[in-house]
Amino acid sequence: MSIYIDENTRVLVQGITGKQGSFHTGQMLNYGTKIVGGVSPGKGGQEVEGVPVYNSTFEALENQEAEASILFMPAPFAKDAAMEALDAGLKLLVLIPESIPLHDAMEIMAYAKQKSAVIVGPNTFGLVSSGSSKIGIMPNRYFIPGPVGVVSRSGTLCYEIVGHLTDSGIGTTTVVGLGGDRVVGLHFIDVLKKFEEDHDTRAVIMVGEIGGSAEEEAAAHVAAHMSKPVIAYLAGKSAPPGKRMGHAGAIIERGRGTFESKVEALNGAGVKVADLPTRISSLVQSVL
Amino acid sequence: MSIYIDENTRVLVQGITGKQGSFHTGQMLNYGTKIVGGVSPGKGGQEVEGVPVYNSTFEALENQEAEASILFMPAPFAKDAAMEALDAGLKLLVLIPESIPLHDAMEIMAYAKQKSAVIVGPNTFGLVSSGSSKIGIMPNRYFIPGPVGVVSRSGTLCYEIVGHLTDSGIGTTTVVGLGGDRVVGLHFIDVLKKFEEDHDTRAVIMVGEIGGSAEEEAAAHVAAHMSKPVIAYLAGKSAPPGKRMGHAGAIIERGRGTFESKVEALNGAGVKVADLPTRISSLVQSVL
Amino acid sequence: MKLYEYLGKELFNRYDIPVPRSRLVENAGQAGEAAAELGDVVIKSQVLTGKRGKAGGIAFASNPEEAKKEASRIFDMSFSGFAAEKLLVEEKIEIEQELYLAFTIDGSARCPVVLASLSGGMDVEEVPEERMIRWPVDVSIGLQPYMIREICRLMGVSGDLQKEFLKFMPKLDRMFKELDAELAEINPLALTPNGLVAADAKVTIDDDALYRHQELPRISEKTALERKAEELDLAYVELEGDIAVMANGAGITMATLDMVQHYGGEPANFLDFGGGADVEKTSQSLELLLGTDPRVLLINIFGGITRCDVVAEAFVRVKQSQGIELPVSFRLIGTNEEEGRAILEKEGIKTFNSMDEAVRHAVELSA
Amino acid sequence: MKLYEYLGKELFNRYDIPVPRSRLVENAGQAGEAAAELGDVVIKSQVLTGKRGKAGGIAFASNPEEAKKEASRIFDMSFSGFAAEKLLVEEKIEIEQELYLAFTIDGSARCPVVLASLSGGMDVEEVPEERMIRWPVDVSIGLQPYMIREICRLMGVSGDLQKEFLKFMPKLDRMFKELDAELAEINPLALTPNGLVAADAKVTIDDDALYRHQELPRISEKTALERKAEELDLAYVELEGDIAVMANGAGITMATLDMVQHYGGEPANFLDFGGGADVEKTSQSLELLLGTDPRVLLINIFGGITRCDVVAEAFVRVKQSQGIELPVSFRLIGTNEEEGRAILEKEGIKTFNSMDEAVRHAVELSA
Repeated sequence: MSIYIDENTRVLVQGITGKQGSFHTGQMLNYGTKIVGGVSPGKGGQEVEGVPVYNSTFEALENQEAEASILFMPAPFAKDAAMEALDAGLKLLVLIPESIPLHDAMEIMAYAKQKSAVIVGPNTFGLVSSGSSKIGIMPNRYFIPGPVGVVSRSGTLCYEIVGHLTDSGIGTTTVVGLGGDRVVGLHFIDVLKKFEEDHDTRAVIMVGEIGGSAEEEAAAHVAAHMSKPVIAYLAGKSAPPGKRMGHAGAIIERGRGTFESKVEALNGAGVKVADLPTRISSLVQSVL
Repeated sequence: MSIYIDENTRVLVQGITGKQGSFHTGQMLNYGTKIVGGVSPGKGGQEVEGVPVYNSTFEALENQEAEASILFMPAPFAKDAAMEALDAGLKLLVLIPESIPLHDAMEIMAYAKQKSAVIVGPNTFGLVSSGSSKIGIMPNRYFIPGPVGVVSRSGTLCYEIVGHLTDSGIGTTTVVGLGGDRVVGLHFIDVLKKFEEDHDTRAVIMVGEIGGSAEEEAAAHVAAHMSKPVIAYLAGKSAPPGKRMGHAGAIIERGRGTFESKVEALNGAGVKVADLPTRISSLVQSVL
Repeated sequence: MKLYEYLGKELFNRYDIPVPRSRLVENAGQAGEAAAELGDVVIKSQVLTGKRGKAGGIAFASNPEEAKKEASRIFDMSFSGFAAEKLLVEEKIEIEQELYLAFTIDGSARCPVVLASLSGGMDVEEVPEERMIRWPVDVSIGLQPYMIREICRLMGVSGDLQKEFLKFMPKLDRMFKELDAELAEINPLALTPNGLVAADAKVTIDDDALYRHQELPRISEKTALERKAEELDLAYVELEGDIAVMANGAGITMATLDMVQHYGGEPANFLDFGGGADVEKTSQSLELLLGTDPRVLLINIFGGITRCDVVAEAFVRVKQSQGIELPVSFRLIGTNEEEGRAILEKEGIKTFNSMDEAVRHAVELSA
Repeated sequence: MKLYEYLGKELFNRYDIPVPRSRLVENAGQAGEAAAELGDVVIKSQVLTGKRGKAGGIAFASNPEEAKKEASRIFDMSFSGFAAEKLLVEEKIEIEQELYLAFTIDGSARCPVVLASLSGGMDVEEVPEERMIRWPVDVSIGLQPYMIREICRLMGVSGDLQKEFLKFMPKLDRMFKELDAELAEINPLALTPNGLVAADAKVTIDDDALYRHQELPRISEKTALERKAEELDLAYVELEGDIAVMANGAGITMATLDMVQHYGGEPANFLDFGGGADVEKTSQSLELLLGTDPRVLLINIFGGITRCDVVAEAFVRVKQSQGIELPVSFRLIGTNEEEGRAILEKEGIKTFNSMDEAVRHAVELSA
């Protein structure tokens, strides 16, 4: 089983004719994702990797049925594309672009809430239900089916950890990238709820980092509602306060979002926090 | 039975300390309405007709449970009061004021939709579930229980018609005033759906008027979905085009919303349209 | 409140919406001067009625003499009873295509709606449904660029013209919202070599929101009597007949007029004096009606918030102070009806219980 | 992008938010002149670090002499390594009460949040939770008057001060939104006999939205190296240690630094050169790091979109063009790892498969 997406999820690619869009359309098709159409204003009628291209999301949905969309475009155009997709009725949007203005992101989130839609990202690698479908830009080969759910704020670090798991013979149910920005659609707590309900997921890995309070909120949720074991790793122990460590969201401001407060909260909730990313797979093995 | 409200509906009165607010609080209490609190900024701590007054809807809801609210205040303050009530979690708002700016009304409606709340009005007499509760300003004595649902765009004309029914010994289940403005929360079609589901309602009276397209939309709905008999009366047959007949919504503009188009639509849907308001009760008697 | 074209265009200008260069003139001489300055011109009567073009209220002139002549002609005309006090003399623009664009309010959808069509220049009612794109604008997010692109796609517009719309529509949208407009219509919206230009302007401001737009002028199409009624906060519309009607509530007043016509009479007016009026306001309503010199007076009161005794008292007061000589048909039921009737009976005035009877009586009296 | 107080106040002024009268000065003499003009003054160092008050960067003066003296003193100071280039000389205002007001962004609620407190003047972290009112603002409706009244009620504010907030907050809200601010903080917000006045201004603009605010100045707290990295579109932060770190992805770069520290080393920097960089950008990243003269270079590549052969090629290019003399610990796996390794092996460079081993090796090399 899987959460959010499965092999039947029909996906549009917004910004399909761009370099990133076309490359990852190929990668997603290779993985098995059901891509039914692409959107690129002014480029309607073309094909990319055999996928028909439309001028707008509305036009795409006049011709194809779809539930989800992945967005590739420069940040200044992302809000409009996301609003369009939501208005047109899509219920799951994966926002790949980074550097989307915060006020744009907040408008997207407010409208998604109204439309009861799920936003993954922005500044995310997307999500993958191992072995059946991916809507994202993660490398295909590390994501093989297995019993562990993974949810992460960062990309490459998540691949590193999933790579370790794979090397240890442990596969994943679904792997979700929350995104590295300050305002993102999904938080740990949302994904934890889904994993708790997912019969195939037997343990969950949280990959967090400094900044924000998503890990602390997740800890409170784990303590109150999670029956499945949760293992965590947090990046940024050595980061100085007040500095943005690459991700817009990875910053300790006004004494909030420190490594220590997160570890304390997670430990208090019974979550095992690995001190090195390379030690996660053995912690996972111990709880499976 | 009844629709929207019943004897258990707990009601706040916003603007309770004003002349209209305090008078109708007394009238509603007399009718049996469960008024649990009043709101009047800066007047918290007072009592009106034995009802405690609070400074804000939030404060009222910290002290009382309530689902509905009726609003009495000058039009320029109505939007803010309505937004507050919606934000505070109330699910049914009766907007008595007339002359609320259209753009304000549209903002109220958009937010109500987000909050899954029902707006009755503005510029309405409210609604009454005969014999159990009223949230409105209609005269108490005409509204006695019986088998007929009534939904009207105008006030006094509705009382006139319900008065006739009462004189003929026919009572009502619920009587709903949609309001006389161009932008109102409930349309005929919304209330017709409720009456169709209400076991106690055996026939429905629609009191419409020229302007807008609510009657035409209702006619299409009746044709497709209503099993119960519907009787209508429409005011404004003699009104010249382009003139506002008292109600902001009662205007024939650009050839739309004429008496003829409404009668034709209703007749086409099998709705009997009375040529005089005084002939409705006999039409109703013929279908009961 | 409908605005004259020139006022609408002043507002367009304020919102950076392109309009032709123009001069507003008050006599034929000024029209000639304007033409001397602007070259080929269009001369347009500034009246609020639609279809002034068909009525001859728009003329072209290619020199000052011609402009003076046409202006004179238009100043002498009457449009639905109104003469134009001002003319707008505009440069004649080079029009490649006439489009239609409007923002208005959709009562069904409870939100603003964009109307757009490639079939501009003609009456909006005459544009076939499928050639008129309607796009409701969700108030919680407002007009977004993708909506404009989508409207363009549905119109069959792309490329440069789409880019023009992407610049143009947000300005009109902003004006529509900020000025509490009910309608902001541009017909035709002219596509010129320099882009989109608003060749006409039909702007209506929501009367109920005028209090927050002190900067706007006040324009009224109302008759003197309607204006007086407005000051008294009465809903009053002048009609052609001879039976003066007074009732409480818009719906019942309309229904009373309908019933008067149904029984063969002709109402002289619509007068809704509202719910819960006091003796003063009720008296003023009566005085206003009597001032119109009708043949018969029909009063139809179904008392809810309105108290019958108050209406009766007002009636007696007016009768005593200025006399009420014409025949009256008086229907009075509802709140405090006994008290009201007692007051009237002292003065020898009979009332009806039934609206039907009262109306029939009024029609008989008028025959 | 953090703004200096004086810039924040310029923006406040543009949004009609009351601020004290002031002069911006660049030397002590000008400070004296400003004091001569303004009377009793406050002299404030214009630096971006917080807590400049505690550090002595704020002084009072009641005459020009005193102002000159204090200004001199402050110009000579250093704040977290930065000297003040400008001082703001402000009239001393009569403060009845010091309040706190800020608009910021709440990542948990995914919307702006108003922070308000009667306990102004102190560090925001020191205000007890229950004295700090937090009100998330629903983006779909924006700040509404009832929210302001409710914030006031929760603060225990009513009457005239509530009226002041009803005027004040919408202005700050508008600025916050229109300028794409991440933070607009006023601490203290001074209640004076003339109403609320912003006695300080801490405004941060969202870097990602700067492209649509060409009117705003560009301010950087970054070091010269960080600025150079910014031009190359690299995420770079200078640190204190001696092991230069380069990795692809913010999370894994942070984790690499953490691991360096875990094994007893000290990272010299954070350098995330992003996903999918080409040979050019990768070379530039390497050159930038080598320019910092570290003791050891640690490269940690987990290739996803990033191709290992591209990284290897860039490394070889830099090695050949300028030489890489310092010891290197190179971890390279993922997309095209065989090709990458082959390229490096030709140059005699060994790579690790494991991040753990690579980091431990780097730490050993630095010892």
